[in-house]
Amino acid sequence: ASGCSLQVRSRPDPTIGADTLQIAGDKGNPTFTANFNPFQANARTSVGLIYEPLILLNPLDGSMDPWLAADWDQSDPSSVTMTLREGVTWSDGTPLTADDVLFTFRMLKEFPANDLKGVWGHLDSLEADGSRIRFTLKGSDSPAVGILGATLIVPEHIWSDVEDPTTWRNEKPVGSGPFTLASFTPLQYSMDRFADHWAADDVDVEHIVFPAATGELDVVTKGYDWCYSFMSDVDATWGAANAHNRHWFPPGGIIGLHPNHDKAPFDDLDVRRGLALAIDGDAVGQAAAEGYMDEAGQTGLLLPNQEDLLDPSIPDKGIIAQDAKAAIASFEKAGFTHDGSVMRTKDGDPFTLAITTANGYTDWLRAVQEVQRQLGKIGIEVTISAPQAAAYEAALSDGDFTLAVGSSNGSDAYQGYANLLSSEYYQPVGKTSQNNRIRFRDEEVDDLLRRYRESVDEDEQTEIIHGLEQAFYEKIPIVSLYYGGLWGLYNDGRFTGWPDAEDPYTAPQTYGSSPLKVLTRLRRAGKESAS
Amino acid sequence: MRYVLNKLGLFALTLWAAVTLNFLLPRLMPGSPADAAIARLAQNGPVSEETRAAVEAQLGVPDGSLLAQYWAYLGQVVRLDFGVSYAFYPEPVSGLIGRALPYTLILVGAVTVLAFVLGTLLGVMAAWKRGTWMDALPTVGGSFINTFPYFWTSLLLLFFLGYIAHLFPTSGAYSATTTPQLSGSFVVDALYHAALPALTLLVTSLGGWIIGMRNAMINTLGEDYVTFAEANGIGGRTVALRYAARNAILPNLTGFGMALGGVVGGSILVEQVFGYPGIGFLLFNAVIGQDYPLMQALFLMITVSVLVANLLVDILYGALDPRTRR
Amino acid sequence: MTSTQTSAARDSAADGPILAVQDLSVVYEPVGASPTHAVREVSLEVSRGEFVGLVGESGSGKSTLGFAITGLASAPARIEGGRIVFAGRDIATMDHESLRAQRQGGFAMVLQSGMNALNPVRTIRKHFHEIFAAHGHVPRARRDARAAELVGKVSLGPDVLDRYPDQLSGGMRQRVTIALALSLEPQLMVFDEPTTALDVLVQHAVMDTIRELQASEGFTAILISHDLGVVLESAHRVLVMHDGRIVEDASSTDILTRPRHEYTRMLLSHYADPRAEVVSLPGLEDRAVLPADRADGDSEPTRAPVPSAAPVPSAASAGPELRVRGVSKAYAPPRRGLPPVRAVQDVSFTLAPGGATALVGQSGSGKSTLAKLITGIERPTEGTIEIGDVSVGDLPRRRLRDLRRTVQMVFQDPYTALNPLSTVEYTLSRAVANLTDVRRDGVRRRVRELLETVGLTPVEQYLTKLPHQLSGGQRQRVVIARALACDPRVIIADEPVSMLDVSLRAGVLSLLRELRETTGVSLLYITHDLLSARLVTDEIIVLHEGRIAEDGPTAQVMRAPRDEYTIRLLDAIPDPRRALSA
Amino acid sequence: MNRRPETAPGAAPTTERRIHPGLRALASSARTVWGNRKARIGLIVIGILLLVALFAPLLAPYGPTDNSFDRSQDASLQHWLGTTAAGEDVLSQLIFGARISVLVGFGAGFISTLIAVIVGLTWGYLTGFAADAINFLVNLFLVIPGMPLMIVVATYLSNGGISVIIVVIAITGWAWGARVLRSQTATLRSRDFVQSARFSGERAGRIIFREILPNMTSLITGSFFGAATAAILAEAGLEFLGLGDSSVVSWGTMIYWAQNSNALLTGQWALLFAPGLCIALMATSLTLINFGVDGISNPRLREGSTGR
Ligand SMILES: Nc1ncnc2c1ncn2[C@@H]1O[C@H](COP(=O)(O)OP(=O)(O)OP(=O)(O)O)[C@@H](O)[C@H]1O
Ligand SMILES: Nc1ncnc2c1ncn2[C@@H]1O[C@H](COP(=O)(O)OP(=O)(O)OP(=O)(O)O)[C@@H](O)[C@H]1O
Ligand SMILES: [Mg+2]
Ligand SMILES: [Mg+2]
Repeated sequence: ASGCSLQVRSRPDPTIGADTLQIAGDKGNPTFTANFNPFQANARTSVGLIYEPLILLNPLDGSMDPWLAADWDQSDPSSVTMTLREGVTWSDGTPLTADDVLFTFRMLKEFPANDLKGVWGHLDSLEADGSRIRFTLKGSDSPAVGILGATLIVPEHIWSDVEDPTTWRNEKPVGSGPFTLASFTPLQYSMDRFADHWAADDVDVEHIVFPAATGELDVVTKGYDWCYSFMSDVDATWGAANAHNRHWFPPGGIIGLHPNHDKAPFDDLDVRRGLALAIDGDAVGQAAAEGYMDEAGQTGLLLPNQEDLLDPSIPDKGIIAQDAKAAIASFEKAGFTHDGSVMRTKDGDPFTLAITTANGYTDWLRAVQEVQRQLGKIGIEVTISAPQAAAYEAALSDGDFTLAVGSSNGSDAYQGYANLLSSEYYQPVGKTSQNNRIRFRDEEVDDLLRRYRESVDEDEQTEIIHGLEQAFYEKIPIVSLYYGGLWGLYNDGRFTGWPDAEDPYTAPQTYGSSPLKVLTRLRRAGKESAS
Repeated sequence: MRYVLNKLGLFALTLWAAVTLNFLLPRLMPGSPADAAIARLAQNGPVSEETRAAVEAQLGVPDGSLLAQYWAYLGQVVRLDFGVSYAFYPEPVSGLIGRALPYTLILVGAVTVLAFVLGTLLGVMAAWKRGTWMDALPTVGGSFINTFPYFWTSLLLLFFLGYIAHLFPTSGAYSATTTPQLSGSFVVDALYHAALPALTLLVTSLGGWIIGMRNAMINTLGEDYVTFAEANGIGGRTVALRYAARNAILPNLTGFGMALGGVVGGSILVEQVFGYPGIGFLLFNAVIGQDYPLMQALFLMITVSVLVANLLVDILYGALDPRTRR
Repeated sequence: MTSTQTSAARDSAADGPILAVQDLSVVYEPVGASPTHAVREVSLEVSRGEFVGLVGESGSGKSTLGFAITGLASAPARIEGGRIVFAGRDIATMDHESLRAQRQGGFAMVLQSGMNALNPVRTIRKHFHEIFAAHGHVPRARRDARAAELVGKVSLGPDVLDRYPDQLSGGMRQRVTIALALSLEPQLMVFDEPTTALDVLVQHAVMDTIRELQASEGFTAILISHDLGVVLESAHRVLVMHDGRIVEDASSTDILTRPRHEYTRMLLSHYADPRAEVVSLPGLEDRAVLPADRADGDSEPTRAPVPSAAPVPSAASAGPELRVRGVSKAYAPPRRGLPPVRAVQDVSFTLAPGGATALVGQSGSGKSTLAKLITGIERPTEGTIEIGDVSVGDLPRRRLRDLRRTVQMVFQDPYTALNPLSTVEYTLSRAVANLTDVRRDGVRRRVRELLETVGLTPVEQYLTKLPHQLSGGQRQRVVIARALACDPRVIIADEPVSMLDVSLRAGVLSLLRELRETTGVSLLYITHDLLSARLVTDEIIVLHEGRIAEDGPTAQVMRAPRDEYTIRLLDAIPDPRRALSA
Repeated sequence: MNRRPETAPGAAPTTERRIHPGLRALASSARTVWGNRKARIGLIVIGILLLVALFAPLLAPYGPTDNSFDRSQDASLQHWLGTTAAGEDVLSQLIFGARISVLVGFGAGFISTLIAVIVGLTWGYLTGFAADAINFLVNLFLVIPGMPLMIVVATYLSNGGISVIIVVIAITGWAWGARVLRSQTATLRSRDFVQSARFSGERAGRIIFREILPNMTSLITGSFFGAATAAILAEAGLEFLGLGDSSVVSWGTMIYWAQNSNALLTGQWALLFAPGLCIALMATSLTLINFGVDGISNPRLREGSTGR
């Protein structure tokens, strides 16, 4: 669709200066509510620029950068010691001390509703010694450091006066981050650079505006510098609107078919393998994400982000090639019969399966439709059930599904496996469980996960991850289809230094920890060429 | 008097039924508010057990038996206290509605009245000039445009007048850099932003009025009092307006109250497309986000306004038709 | 005072007839139906100051002609040809605006259904003002006075000016429309059945007003009516219309004494004075002072002779007696604060088996209410109604069906009493199947018998017909046949002929009488038409405001009425002969 | 002027014999409708759309979900209206989409008219408490705005596909028709022929459905077409909001997907324009037919000019 006379072009707001970054990263619905309480699910996404974590997690590969904690030590898997950075101040001038950190964690303990990340599921106690903070964990739990480190620290001198931090909206936030809230209207808010930030020298952006109107038409036409949005036909739309518009869609998770391991026939490995063999993940990915995302291998890793964790002994990076014959054979091994056109169950009935997906998740729906076509070819009829998102969540948590589309794994390989597979989270069908919703139980996997938690040695951890990859490849807990993308759109006309495939220093996402990193790397385009 | 009492009784009963329905409807929906909140979070990556616990703790999932909840709910309704929104937690429902209401009121209210007046006039003209192009154009044209899906018309207008021609703003109810206030410049800005959604609603609701009025008018034109007025040599305009149209408008008035409900329904789609921060958009978000308190309050509000509009129309009817005035 | 003299003087240049119609044809061309030629090649002339009557049966084109000559013919009507010359100018070719200008001081029309000729949402005063404003012939300051003067001319007080039309009675509304038409100071006024929708007594009064006005104001009048009697009472000259043509045009005396056209003769033959010693209509044998005991099978000229053998088996068996004792009925008041409507008050009478009683009285006198009470549709507030040994008033609802086997009803309007989508056979067989024990073939036989009884022969031809394929008289026969389906012992006929043209009335009336005589059914005949009461009944009850004003043998009450109300009723009957002889 | 159109000489009693009166009434109604110019256009358009829906597999060049083509192509000889962002042929989708609109329009129209007829007629015939109860129920359904109710119910039932949509639209859309039918029933029930049927010993049910119902054919037809129009629009609206079954190919889902895949931005606006136009076309043709249907029950509405 090129060369159309009605091409929509970007028309940036001329009042926006060269030092101002315009981000479409916070969705007003349709207007903003002033909520800057970082411990609330409905907080404005920019709280990630106002409040800072102890450790900055890279959403791409799970690597950790020192942030408020200049340094940390984890020689023992059941405790962590962090050393606070010197010279950090809150935006009202008060210095940030270990007391603020202690206060933040203790508040989360007192108000579990604020503990969105669940730190107190790992933490037993903490104490400070000068700028050193010692966290005592509930047991051997080496991965906990990432979770503790990601906690955003809030100022005690303000928050200690708050009566109920679970309902407080914190409309005038005081934080330590590189930006402070400047103005707020329901349709747009803006932030200013915090000149006294400890890394202010690295911050070249003076102002940020977050408009509420972030529909795709807005994104394309209003001259945004940075957006996070799936954009259909990105080259003809975003790309065509402005010569400096770029995009980078690295993988952020694995979209797969999640079988309910407590329900026949998916408790049978041969059936799951049959599915994996019958489906061409590449074609599914093509259909779902218009070819922007690759097929995901059956290892549970996000490639290429986590390339260095990949077990070289797994063939073809874990990709299970489509093979109809082998698929049918696998089904037949599980007791199914195939007469050349129709797959029949043990009872002789045609095999039909219902795939649950969430209404409105259009890429998933496209994926299911492709799966439907592919399975149709080997005589399996697929019906689609698409309840609303909430009902979908409820169905998955309660185990009220046989096969569902789901998203799993992520930047932290261990967390991905644990959340998906640990039998610790197992709940029988009918009982709610947020993790391990596929109701998978396997001693070998549990053992590997436990060993990982007890290990503080990186090589050993890598080896354990290899074991988990193997298990993922062989036991097929889920059938991996394609990578879910991180839909980064950016414009390098005014600012450069964006993360991209050449320099993947962080994910191009406008929420979470990425903006902190990105904002310290961006440079004004004019200045750079001048220098 | 008895007529009015009857009407009021029915009004109260309908109100109660609507209130009860409001209570039941959301509770019949699958998935809890926490599920909805988690579904929102899950779009940014997998959600952990702990998060669910925190979210559930925040939202205070409804407890007690259904009957107890119902009592509590009735009490709240009487006190006009609609609680705290789930989807926009911890924002109070009243605040959300208070912010959205003015825009929808202006948009829908103005458009409904405008469409009614304009449609009625065109209908009068069509019936009066029956069989000529002045009849065919508004009736066929009106009934054609009337069948355009709301959202489709919105999209086309948005695209052509907003994005291509750059004549109108493309989203929002006012410029992003201004704060809502009661000043001349803000009102102008707000009207400018309301123009496209209003045009959509106007265009898609006009046809109904044209046709309704035309048909009613053709009927009254056949009445003897119209023929008699002509026989008495009363001028065409007087006959058309004071005789035929004046009587034809009465049955259409009843439809006017009902139409409000329809326009609010239509405004859901229109507001959705234009990102217009009104009641329709809010309602859609409430439904999608399983936001019981917000949904209940909105439903109640819409139902009550339609009920009140109907009551007003009934009263107006009495004022306009001397036959009911006894 | 502006008066007709000035406007007449203005137009005195035209010395000829005020209205000359030449070869006028009007056709209705409704969409989706075949065209109707309502007026065919009509020519007529009307001189200044004349009072011309236009009569003819329903559908003969009278109104259409009236509309055409007042320039009101509009779609789907179209003037196909001919000229309408009013005061020297052809109005058939005039444009809308010059036509409108003609209406003041030109021609005016009073519509057939004067009841609906007023805008329900405007006061009478506004109606007048609008006319004055449209033509500007009355200065602003004089308008109120002029309106009051005009309503005074039609014997109404100035207080009506501030009322809405629905606050006036039918007669008052009709007077107001006449006053409105008068306000145009017309030279020619066309009255299209100005009194049809009105009650007998009111009718009489309105006609008097029209006559007086014509005499005093001196306008030319054309009076359209289906009632030759009414026309002959007022008009100097009569035009008779039949099937779109004018078939006779003669002075009133000539029409009465030397009718030339067959149709005119037929119309005339249906007039008789109920007070006469012997009353007869074509198709209905003489009716002497004492009830005749001679059954004569003579039938109206338009239908085939009734089969000689009466098929009804139970003709001889005497039915139950209908006893009405001290019955009153009060309806809830229409508005709070008003007294209840006493529709019927303390009425007692007995209808003997095989007897025939007439119930007469003006509109609203409680006739229909009484019928409803007897058929169990309504319950009396006081008193008892017994049919044989059944007390109707206490009958539980579900037993009403049983009552239907004994008491049946013949409805007033044969046009609405039959389901337009049901065939004659279906209508009749449902009644037979529901109310008798006859089944299957028996039903079919019974339906045929019924059709023969009411004289719809050959039966085959009528079985499959739908109501709209039958004439009014034929429909009323089907309605009667339906009532007869279960051999009822009492028939209540509520104005069974008032909706029929004179030419059809006699047939239905003679059928009723015949049935009585052959089947022995008792008949309660409700009517406001005294002549027909005289012809079909033996006894009469005159109702006035719910009470019995007078009762007794029909002929006796008519010839020597004692009650003043009965006398007024009798006087209101239009009688052409009396009018001319006066 | 014409008090009794039945007596018009045009309806000669000699023609048409031995045909069931209901059929004949229907035939004459059909003639009236066909006689109306607007209705005739509507009938032709809807006829074409019905044929398209019926013969979709023969007419469509490709399968509606065949996504083996290049994505987001402009119109070409192979793809007259281009392809979607998922690589499906737009024209084929448009042709197959007619099926859903026809199904929903006529299905939901039928169900809601059925409910309206049953409720409306019973309501109009009954008096006393039962009538008050129905009155209350209908009022409730009238007062609660349809679209929001539909959204809630659709969300609740979001699992069942197109049949659920039909049911949702039907149960939220019958009330208006019921009201119209009731007032007509109330008028008819006071007619002498209904009274007369009572005197023939007919029971209530038969009076309602055999005596009264056939006399309201035109009104019911009108209400059916009205309901069908509303249903088509409602389905499109729900689908557009993503509350329908996005996995079927209908005109509504086409717009939903078009919107989702930025058809406006890629200039693929046939994708957006065509289905919307088709919806409007189908709904308009139903509305146009109703112009003719109105003429059956109300002869004044038949076409013609006032000559002004
Ligand atoms: N609007 C109309 N459309 C079609 N035909 C009509 C119309 N008005 C009248 N007709 C037909 O024209 C003929 C003459 O009608 P008209 O009203 O002039 O009769 P009439 O003599 O006034 O009868 P009545 O005594 O019933 O008033 C009738 O056959 C009638 O059916
Ligand atoms: N259902 C009713 N409710 C209240 N008042 C009624 C009702 N039916 C009749 N009336 C009143 O009762 C009185 C008698 O009416 P009824 O119908 O018996 O008169 P009628 O003699 O048959 O008149 P007509 O000749 O006009 O048919 C009238 O004043 C009428 O308004
Ligand atoms: Mg007439
Ligand atoms: Mg009566």
